Amino acid sequence: MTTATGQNTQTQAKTDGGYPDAATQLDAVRLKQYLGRMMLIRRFEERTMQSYMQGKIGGFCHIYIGQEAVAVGSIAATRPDDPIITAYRDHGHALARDMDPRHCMAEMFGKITGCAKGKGGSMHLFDKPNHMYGGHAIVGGQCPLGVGLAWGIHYLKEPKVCLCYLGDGALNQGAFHESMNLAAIWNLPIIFVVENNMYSMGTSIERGTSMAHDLSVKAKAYGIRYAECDGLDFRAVYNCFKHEVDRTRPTEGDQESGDGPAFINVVTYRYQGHSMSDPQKYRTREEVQQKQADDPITRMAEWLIDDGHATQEEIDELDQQAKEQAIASVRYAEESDEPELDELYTDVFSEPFEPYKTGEPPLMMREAEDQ
Amino acid sequence: MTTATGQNTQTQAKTDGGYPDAATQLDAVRLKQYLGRMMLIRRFEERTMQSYMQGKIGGFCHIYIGQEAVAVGSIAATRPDDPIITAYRDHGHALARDMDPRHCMAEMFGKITGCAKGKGGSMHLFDKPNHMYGGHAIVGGQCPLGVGLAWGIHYLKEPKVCLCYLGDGALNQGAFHESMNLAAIWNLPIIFVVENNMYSMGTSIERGTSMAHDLSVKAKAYGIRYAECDGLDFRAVYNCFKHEVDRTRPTEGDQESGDGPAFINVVTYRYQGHSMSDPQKYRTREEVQQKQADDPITRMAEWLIDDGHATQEEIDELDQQAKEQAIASVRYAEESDEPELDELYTDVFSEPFEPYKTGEPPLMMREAEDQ
Amino acid sequence: MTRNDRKIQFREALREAMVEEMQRDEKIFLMGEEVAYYNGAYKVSQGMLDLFGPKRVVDTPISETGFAGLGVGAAMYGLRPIIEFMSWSFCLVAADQIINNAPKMLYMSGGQFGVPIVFRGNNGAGGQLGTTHSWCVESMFAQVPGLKLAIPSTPREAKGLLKTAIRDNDPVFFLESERMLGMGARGDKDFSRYLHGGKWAPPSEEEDDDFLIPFGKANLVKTGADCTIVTAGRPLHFALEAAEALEEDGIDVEVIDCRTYRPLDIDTIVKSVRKTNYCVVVDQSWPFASIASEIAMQIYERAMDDLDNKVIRVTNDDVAAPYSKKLEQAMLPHARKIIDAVRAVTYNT
Amino acid sequence: MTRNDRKIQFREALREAMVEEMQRDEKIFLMGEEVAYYNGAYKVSQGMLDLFGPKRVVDTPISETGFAGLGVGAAMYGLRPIIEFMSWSFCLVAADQIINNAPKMLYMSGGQFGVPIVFRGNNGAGGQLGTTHSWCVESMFAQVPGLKLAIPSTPREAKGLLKTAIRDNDPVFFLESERMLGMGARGDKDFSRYLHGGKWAPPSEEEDDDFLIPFGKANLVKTGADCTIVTAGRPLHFALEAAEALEEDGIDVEVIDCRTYRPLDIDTIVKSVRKTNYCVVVDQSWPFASIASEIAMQIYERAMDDLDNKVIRVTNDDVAAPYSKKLEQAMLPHARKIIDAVRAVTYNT
Ligand SMILES: Cc1ncc(C[n+]2csc(CCOP(=O)(O)OP(=O)(O)O)c2C)c(N)n1
Ligand SMILES: Cc1ncc(C[n+]2csc(CCOP(=O)(O)OP(=O)(O)O)c2C)c(N)n1
Ligand SMILES: [Mg+2]
Ligand SMILES: [Mg+2]
Repeated sequence: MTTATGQNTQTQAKTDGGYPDAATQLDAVRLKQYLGRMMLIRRFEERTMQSYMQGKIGGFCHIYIGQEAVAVGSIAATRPDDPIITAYRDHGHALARDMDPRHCMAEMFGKITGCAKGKGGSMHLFDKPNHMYGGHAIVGGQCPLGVGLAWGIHYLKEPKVCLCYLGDGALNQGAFHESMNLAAIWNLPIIFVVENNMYSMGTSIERGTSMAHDLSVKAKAYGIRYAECDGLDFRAVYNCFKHEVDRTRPTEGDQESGDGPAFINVVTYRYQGHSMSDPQKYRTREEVQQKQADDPITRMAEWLIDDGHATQEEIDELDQQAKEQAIASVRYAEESDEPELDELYTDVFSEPFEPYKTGEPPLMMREAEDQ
Repeated sequence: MTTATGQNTQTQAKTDGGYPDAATQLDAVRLKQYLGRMMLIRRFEERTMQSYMQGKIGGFCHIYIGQEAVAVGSIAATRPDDPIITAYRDHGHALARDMDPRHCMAEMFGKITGCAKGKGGSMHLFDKPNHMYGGHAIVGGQCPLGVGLAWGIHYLKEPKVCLCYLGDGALNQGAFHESMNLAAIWNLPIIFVVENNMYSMGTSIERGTSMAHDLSVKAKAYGIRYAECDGLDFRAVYNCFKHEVDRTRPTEGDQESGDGPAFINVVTYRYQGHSMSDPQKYRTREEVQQKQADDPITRMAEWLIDDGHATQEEIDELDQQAKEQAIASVRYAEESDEPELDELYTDVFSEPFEPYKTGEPPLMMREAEDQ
Repeated sequence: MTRNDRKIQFREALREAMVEEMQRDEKIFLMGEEVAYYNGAYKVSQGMLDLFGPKRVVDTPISETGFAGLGVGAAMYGLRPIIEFMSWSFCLVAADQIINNAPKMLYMSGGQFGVPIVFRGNNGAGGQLGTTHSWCVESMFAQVPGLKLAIPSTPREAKGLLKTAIRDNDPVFFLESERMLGMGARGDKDFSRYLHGGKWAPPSEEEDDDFLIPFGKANLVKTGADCTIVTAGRPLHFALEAAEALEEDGIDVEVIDCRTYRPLDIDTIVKSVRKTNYCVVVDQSWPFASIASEIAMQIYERAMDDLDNKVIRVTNDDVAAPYSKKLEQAMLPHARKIIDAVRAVTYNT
Repeated sequence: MTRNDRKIQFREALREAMVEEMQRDEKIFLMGEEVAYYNGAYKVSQGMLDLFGPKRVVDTPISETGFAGLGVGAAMYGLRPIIEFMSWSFCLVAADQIINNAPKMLYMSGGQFGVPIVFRGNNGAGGQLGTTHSWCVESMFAQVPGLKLAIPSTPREAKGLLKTAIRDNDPVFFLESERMLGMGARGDKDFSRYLHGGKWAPPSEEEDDDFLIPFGKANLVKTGADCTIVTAGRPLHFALEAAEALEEDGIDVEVIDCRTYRPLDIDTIVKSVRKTNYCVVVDQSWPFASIASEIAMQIYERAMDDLDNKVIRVTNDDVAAPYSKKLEQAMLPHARKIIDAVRAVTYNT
């Protein structure tokens, strides 16, 4: 798992060999769509950084660049109504789950057109129409919530799977432990996805987490299925998740069906600092460059070209679209209005009492209903 | 670990075979002392129950009968100044660690002569002179504290080991997880002792804890040494702990020496209900009787006679002493005074401000200093 | 049997509320430690496993963060969880889930995800349980925006408020009391005579099969002319005990049960204070930054000119809960303290 | 360089306090997330790893329950931990360890085990961090008996109070502010002119190498005749901004920095109110059951007859912290609100 021990390669080898190559069954249209989604995340995040530097975005802001294949590859293996939930590094998941980039950017600009009317911000992105249950900023705090979503599926006997993303740093939180145990004893349809980018802020995984070189024991401790894959490779991620998500998915009406929870260690890398204010002294420039040489977007593009799914022109075109969407999202965010002061007192309660008021749903939800 | 799967026997077999029989190196005087201590706990707890039924003890009260070999056997393997810490089922540990039974009983009677002046009660027994860091009543809450004691040892480069006891129910608390991880990454001199009496209140371990049939994975998840022993057998407990405590103990001045933390699964059984108000519908009378047939005190007594360490008369005499001590503790508690109302406002702060007052140390501490 | 002398314990009233609501709405489930097979550590959920089965009455491991958070997630998903803390003292290990997630989700999602959940369990001194087990969380949690907080005082209140809590679409913190669960066992003998006449037991099913008590409406338990006592939950009984004693001395107090601290029905309180001109607030948590401070402060804000003396607070003493019965009793906001406070505030010393 | 214009940032003052104390006493160590190799998420502990090595400046995993509890255990064992929460917002996952164990240990052990520990970190709005990251814990935790609670307002206070906290034998909750860490970078320009003249920077080593500020002694930051403003921590700066504006309109306020809320120096507050006859309390937590309510209540208790109007509280608005800058600004107890409150309370509208 760590660069030092070079076990990264081992992981890759194991993974690529281990799963049926389901990605080959995706048609060119879908594959290009996924590549386009990864490009959108990349271009969107570039604009996010720019806007942050320009002071248009505030608060803490965690960039997803480098990890695009994780969100896109894993979500590609779900159905649109499978609930997902993640931590504060959530722009990628929101976009992978089809949030309109304009509402996403507007949220970070603190505008009323944002997915949460500017009340949540970068770390707290929610998208009910697309079954994205947030962006959660307390490390590990989303794990019990994810178990709750899975409990909901279980309770209602639905044929769904919940993806619960967490950083490697969250492995050390009590909430993670309790969540794994509950998922295990009740055999819930949840997949804990560790986006193992090897660092939690400046702490490399082996400094903070025992047994960092073999995370499979963290799953075995609960009798939970373990899997791992190369998070820089869309195909590896997709294949792994297609397999594991399908196994976990119960059949409609039968709560006890499906193979139960899984824990997937997705080895990935973030190109940027932890947040926008990170001097990154804990890793070398070489390490970052080495990782960037193995870029997930380049890798997927090359694969699509090699296998004849796409031409270079098509790929350039996808990137062009991504850039335009990203720019359009910024323009939209800039042009949108700030919330009225009145919004301070809405959405505090669903059934408000004085002095609270009922709020209008976010624009995003109204648009979804109109469709 | 569970009666249902019958793995208990397997555990015993493994254990008794696995460790050097250090108990045989204990001389008859010490062995009788330990048996006497187990008998004291048993007789003391009988009086505790009686006093509780008579309304002389209040609050929640958790009886240690059946588990005597765990506290006595494990503490026998420590040095007197090794810190220990436990949960609310703490009478056994207090007595095994040499707390005067009179101060122990007086505490439960809420008297000023109690170890904590009647402020702590049954679940919160503390004994500073004997390095017992409490009785802690929030399940799992003592684990981080235990890690803190071990950190203290580590920091001061002392040749000590901390024993941190917990119930099987505490395995499911986040605090346990975080504690194990911290102990592992810093290689601290602590032993997590699971007093696995198979139930947390009415919940059998396999209903609450994943992988209950093989707790070794709970240790492996952190790269922590695992051991297990038969908690109904003083000899097995002692042998296991002698070995593991010695391995963990660092040498003076060398923080990095010693084999680091361990996790010991001590399979035991409580004869009484969870607390004094438990109707025990979750287990059969047969199960309890079957366990009682294998009584740890009887077992040790038989061993001592068989091996010629003690005669039946000596053993009867030990039991007689235990009974008398227990009765004397009740008498002492009864005759002691209640705290003055003034005590309400002492011990709130070490450096009090108005309206708080500095308190006098408990009698127990003053007696210890006089020695 | 007339409505007045229905024999129903506090715990039974809680159970009735849950059973009725669960029968009405399949999305409701009860989850917590020992709620199912054990029938509840305090027998509140007795028989409910048999009625609803193990998917709706669910035993958990000792993992408060896990199952409280599960409840929040399930509520976001559309279910309506009732999460039982065996004691609110044990909720501290789950503090982040209950006060960071439950009451903030609606706000931070811009109105997308409401959290219709009830957290309930025993709050306050349980009888010599010592400091770790004797938390009164009302003041700490009332500070947090986005939640509702109810404290029932009788079986009637327990049922009517819990049903409302379960139907409410916001997170409700529902604070019961171990010391009150058995109240009502012997009928209204457990209760002050001010609670007779149908004031302590909920109506039976025949009388009213959908008995709800709205949030934010305080209950004028006893009218009186000389001094207002404001309280809620278990201390109501201390207050009524004090009222009886004071009555003998010719001091006629008015007693208000807030029922919910959030929302707080300050209007009813102020109206009473305007009439009596004196006020004592009784709160079983600790004095500093407490609900008692808040209520007193709000009274000053709105009715300072109607006060003929300052407001006196009666709370727990400002120390950790001791084990000793004598010390614990001394610490609580008991009748004697209330009597003294009323006498002092009304210049009747 | 005279003592008055010493250039020292708030974060440097905190560091000086820790470094000096750690040099004095080997039992003191600093532990928290990113405090060592990263040099502190907010650079408070910059350089301390180099000075003291990794056993005394200790990086932890994201395990607040674990390392906060470790601190309590280590304190029982005789060490003197300083536990840094990157933000107090993250302490909620460790609530049980910090409010059940730390402040109760001495009491429940009958005086055997004191817990000399400092928990410190950023508290309050950090600038658009959203609700989960913008906790103000002072009111919640001040409710709990057995702890001390300090809120420094300037580099001078930061150093003097933190040194006292570290030497104190009881658990101290030390609440800093991300928004203030950089204050002092450009000298006293960051500070209101009421803080000039040696009032904002701690003395240098040559002047006083053992500079301590005692707990429970409020600081009269500005004298004034017309109205008392009581506050602490970051809102002090809002209050001083208001004071400057009000001065121009001929309203001369007196400003008190409580420094510690527990112990609270109510005497100094009351003395001031007796003089000005008007009072505004400014508190950055939420209004309900807040420190503001408490202080107001205590003023009424002791000086009701000296008040020529009710006490007005200025706090965060009673909603979760929003992300939007505009909404967040509106929510905070900023100068505008204080000015309005002073005008209103002094009938100057
Ligand atoms: C309980 C808690 N403690 C500390 C923090 C501060 N914090 C935010 S992100 C972070 C690092 C998390 O790293 P990881 O889980 O690996 O996720 P990544 O940033 O790599 O995506 C920390 C310490 C927090 N948000 N919550
Ligand atoms: C955090 C927390 N949750 C719940 C409780 C209530 N409780 C006290 S003991 C107990 C059972 C613990 O069982 P176990 O850990 O196996 O210890 P044993 O009683 O068997 O010694 C429970 C649920 C508590 N004290 N703390
Ligand atoms: Mg990471
Ligand atoms: Mg047990």
